[in-house]
Amino acid sequence: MALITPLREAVSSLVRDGDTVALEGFTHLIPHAAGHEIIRQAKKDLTLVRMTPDLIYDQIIGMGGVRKLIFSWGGNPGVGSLHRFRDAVEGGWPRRLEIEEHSHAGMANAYVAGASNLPFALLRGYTGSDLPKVNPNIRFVECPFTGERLAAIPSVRPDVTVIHAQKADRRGNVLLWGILGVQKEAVLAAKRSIVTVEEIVDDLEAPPNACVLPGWALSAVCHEPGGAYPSYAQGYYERDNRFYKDWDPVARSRDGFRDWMKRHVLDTEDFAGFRRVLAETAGPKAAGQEVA
Amino acid sequence: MALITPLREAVSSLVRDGDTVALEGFTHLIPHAAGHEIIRQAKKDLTLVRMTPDLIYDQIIGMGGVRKLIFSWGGNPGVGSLHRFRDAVEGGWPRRLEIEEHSHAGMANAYVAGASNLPFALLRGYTGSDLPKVNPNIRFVECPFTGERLAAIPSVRPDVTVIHAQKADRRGNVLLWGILGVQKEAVLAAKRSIVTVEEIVDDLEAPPNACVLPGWALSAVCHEPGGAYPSYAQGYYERDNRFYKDWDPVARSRDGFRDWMKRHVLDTEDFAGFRRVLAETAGPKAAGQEVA
Amino acid sequence: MAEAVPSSADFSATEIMTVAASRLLHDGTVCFVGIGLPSTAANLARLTHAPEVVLIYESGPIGAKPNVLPLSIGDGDLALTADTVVSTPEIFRYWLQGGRIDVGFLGAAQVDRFANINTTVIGAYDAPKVRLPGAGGAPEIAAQAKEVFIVLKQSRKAFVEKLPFITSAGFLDGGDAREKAGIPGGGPTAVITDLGILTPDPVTRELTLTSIHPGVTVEQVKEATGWDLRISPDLKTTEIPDAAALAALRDLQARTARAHGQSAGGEG
Amino acid sequence: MAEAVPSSADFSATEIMTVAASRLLHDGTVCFVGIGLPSTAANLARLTHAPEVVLIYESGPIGAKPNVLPLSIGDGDLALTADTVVSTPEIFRYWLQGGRIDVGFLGAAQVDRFANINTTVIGAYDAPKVRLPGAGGAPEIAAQAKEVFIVLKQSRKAFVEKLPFITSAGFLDGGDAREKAGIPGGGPTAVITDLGILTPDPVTRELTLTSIHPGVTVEQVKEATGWDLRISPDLKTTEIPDAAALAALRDLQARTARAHGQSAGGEG
Repeated sequence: MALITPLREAVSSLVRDGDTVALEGFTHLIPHAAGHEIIRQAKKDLTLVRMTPDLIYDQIIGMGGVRKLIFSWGGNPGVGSLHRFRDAVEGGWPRRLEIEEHSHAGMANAYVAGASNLPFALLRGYTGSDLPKVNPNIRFVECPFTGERLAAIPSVRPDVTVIHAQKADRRGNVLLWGILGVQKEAVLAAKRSIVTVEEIVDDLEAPPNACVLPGWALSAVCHEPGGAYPSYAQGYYERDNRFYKDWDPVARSRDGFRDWMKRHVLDTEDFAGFRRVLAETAGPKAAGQEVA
Repeated sequence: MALITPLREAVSSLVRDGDTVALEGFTHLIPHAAGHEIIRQAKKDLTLVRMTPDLIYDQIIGMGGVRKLIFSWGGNPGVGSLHRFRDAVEGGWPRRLEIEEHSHAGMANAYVAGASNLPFALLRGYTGSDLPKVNPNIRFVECPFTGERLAAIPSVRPDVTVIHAQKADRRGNVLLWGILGVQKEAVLAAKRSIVTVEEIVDDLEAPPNACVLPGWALSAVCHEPGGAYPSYAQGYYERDNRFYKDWDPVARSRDGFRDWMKRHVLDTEDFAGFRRVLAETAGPKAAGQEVA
Repeated sequence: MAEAVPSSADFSATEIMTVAASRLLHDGTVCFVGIGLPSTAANLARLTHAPEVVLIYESGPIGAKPNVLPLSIGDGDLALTADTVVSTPEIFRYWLQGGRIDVGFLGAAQVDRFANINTTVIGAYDAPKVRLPGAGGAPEIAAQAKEVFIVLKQSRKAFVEKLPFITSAGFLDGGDAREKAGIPGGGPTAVITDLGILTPDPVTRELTLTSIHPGVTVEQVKEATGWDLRISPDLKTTEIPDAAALAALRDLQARTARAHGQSAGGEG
Repeated sequence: MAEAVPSSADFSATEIMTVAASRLLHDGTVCFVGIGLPSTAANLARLTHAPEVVLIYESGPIGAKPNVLPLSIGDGDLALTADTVVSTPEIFRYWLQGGRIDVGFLGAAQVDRFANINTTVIGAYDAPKVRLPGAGGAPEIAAQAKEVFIVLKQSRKAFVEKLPFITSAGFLDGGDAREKAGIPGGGPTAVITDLGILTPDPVTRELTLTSIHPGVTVEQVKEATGWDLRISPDLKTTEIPDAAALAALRDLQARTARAHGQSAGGEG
């Protein structure tokens, strides 16, 4: 049964050094608040998993908490590179980042296989690509009926998955809607799970066949309004494009990045504190306070 | 692109003798009208597929149109046996029925694999069951990472899938809701598809992330209000339990069955005609006219 | 102040079977529910001592709270009262195979000494005497739920020495045969009948009569069993259904009869 | 009655590239859309000559009809305007792998002579000079769509003799190498750049300049290509963007800039 609990406690008790952690979100509902809390608590030696690592992964990687990244597309959407990710891969700073690289189809199927308690995912994939040459976890199996050759990759089974959603009820049942990405699969593939939500309501008012995660299948639900900022939460607030653009110069320099992280994340108490400091340093619009 | 077309034409052009046909519906939204039309048009040598064959399959089998049945549970829900199905299996009447028998998990996965254009489905299944001894299409493969033994069964790829849904818009986009069963997968696994609907509307008013099948992915959409009778269509009408109970004595005798089918199906023009005759023979309540 | 002690005349054999089965379900348990007797017992538990039990049906409802008993595994009331309704493939893939089910609650046409289940065929598979409905969801429920309860009426026809067909595995040949076959779930922990409760011996896994319903004799139970039934030296008498549970069961069945005009149930 | 003939001064190189790419999309086509230039071209087609084009984005929207260009592959406007929004696994499993995509519309960091795509790395994989974002959906889009359009600006850095890494297959080593590798889709049929349109030779599958944008010289195109580019003996001049298409494109970009304050786009 999901406990409705403060984010700090959820991260403290559920994310452990050395864990494999997936913070998922496909552009929409990216769990930034939870990512910051992982940084504040200085979780170490993590293996991060995500189809589309973006700014929050750039931050966790840049702070040195990550040993390995399993992913399929890493960039700053609409802007360009993830400079901290690139520096870790190209320059080994602040530590060498091991990568295991897939295609989106591979990752999406690996989450499905994980949620289904299968040891591997089966797909038509990677044909003609060099990815199997650099990733020994891309193998091939034969169909026992037709003899066809199909790709096989290990399931993703995170120790913890973290997502953000629109709402939860008081029993911890969670509703998300709009762009769903792989969040449901990522949660069900994981041993433990944390869901931050925009609001906690008496009744989810979920449409029939909506994407609802029952509270009993989750470990913790945390009330973090605005917790997907600077990404968006459909029905609540828009993405703050300026933050994404402003991130590029911040992340280009190691020192600039460290200074920014200290001021905005390490020296703030929580995500609300981060938003307040951001409003001071970048102006209230950049902190997204007009919409959140 | 789905053509909005009369059911008679859709069945005539899309269902062919010798086809593998899935009429799916998991208690809810069972395409009875389309099944009757297949019987009226005397389609032959069909391989029928369905997780839960019930009355409409009993009728098609009893009329001799079926060579083989691929299924996982065959019964009259809430009542008992399917006597025509049993007579075909136990007594070879009106012809010997070949069966390929799975579990629900196997069938559901086989539809998913079909919709995913995979040649086989992978599952943890059939362990300790005698089903693999009698079904050579249940095989086992080894995980290339862990060495675990997993069940493999061929994908279901029907020539035609037929389902019933609540509504379609004028472009042939279809919305279904409530108990969804395997209908989406069955449609997407098939080469051709027919969807009968309760109503055709200007705007589906589908909730976000609802189960919508786009018109361009379907072959034909047919307006058949009440077409799931005697099963139910959530939001439109309840199941007619009396019909299910009344079916038992009808189906027990070969002659009684043939007479009933002649009067109610072969000698009627269409499903509306069937409903009219049924109202005469069984009383208006049994024909479900108070709810449809 | 002395209340009348209820006697076996106050409830039917089916009622004590249903109440006894329902008592085994704990509050908060995640239960994969078969239609018919299992569904009645599971809903009775929800309406009495286990309001937080989570009922999952193979047709897709998760957290169903039906007001009347479903006639079939896919009734509309299951969908309308559930926390969410997913597709049938998702139920089998993410929820059952995903390892999220505490209790699989099954019916059966026949069981054997080691709690294996037959719902496929009487006679030879290729030349059946009676063709039964088939497997449905049971093989994987029996294999993957953390534990399994089986509920069915006891008779020589139903409790047989050797099944003509094992549809769903109990303990196979007994002992550690189930574990050796690589079956993940814990297997049947109770077979609840109209005469008593049978539980597997912890070592041999042979079904043993461990509780007998009041008013039933050991001879009657042995008579209704197709093998030489082991009787526990510690044989208990099943607790009599309390008045509240009986009232709840009868209310539920009355509501169901009014809604459907019948009370049986099946897959489909 | 003589109208002024539009000249190359009336539109930018990016504009003719975008309009030329959009023209290749036919009405009713089911198109799997990459973000950035492909998304601009596909939406322009939808807003002009192909109102029934079906746009599918890997984040889940099917039949998206965004009013402004998405900045990322998962913008809210895609979800709100779509016929339905499914999960990302479903997009890749039922819709792309399911064989339902007519055209995969991709961008690229680099392409080679046989229209293979690199979006992974410049330099060695284990010691990268530039680490690019990676594969995203492209390997399976390139493999499984019935045909593929690639749109990118032409330069020696982008059009290279040999890719350091093949992320997504075009025709591999040319000839029937793609078919021999068992890749189901038809592969790239056009590479649309700011200088012209390259199409694969029907036999050797080598990219050949078959259309050159007005005002561009063959020498310029060769100069911007990292191998000795084949020029079609039948070389055509790309049709000039008509006024309606240009107006629609500029309107779309102005709306987008107003909505987002920028116009680039990426996955994520």
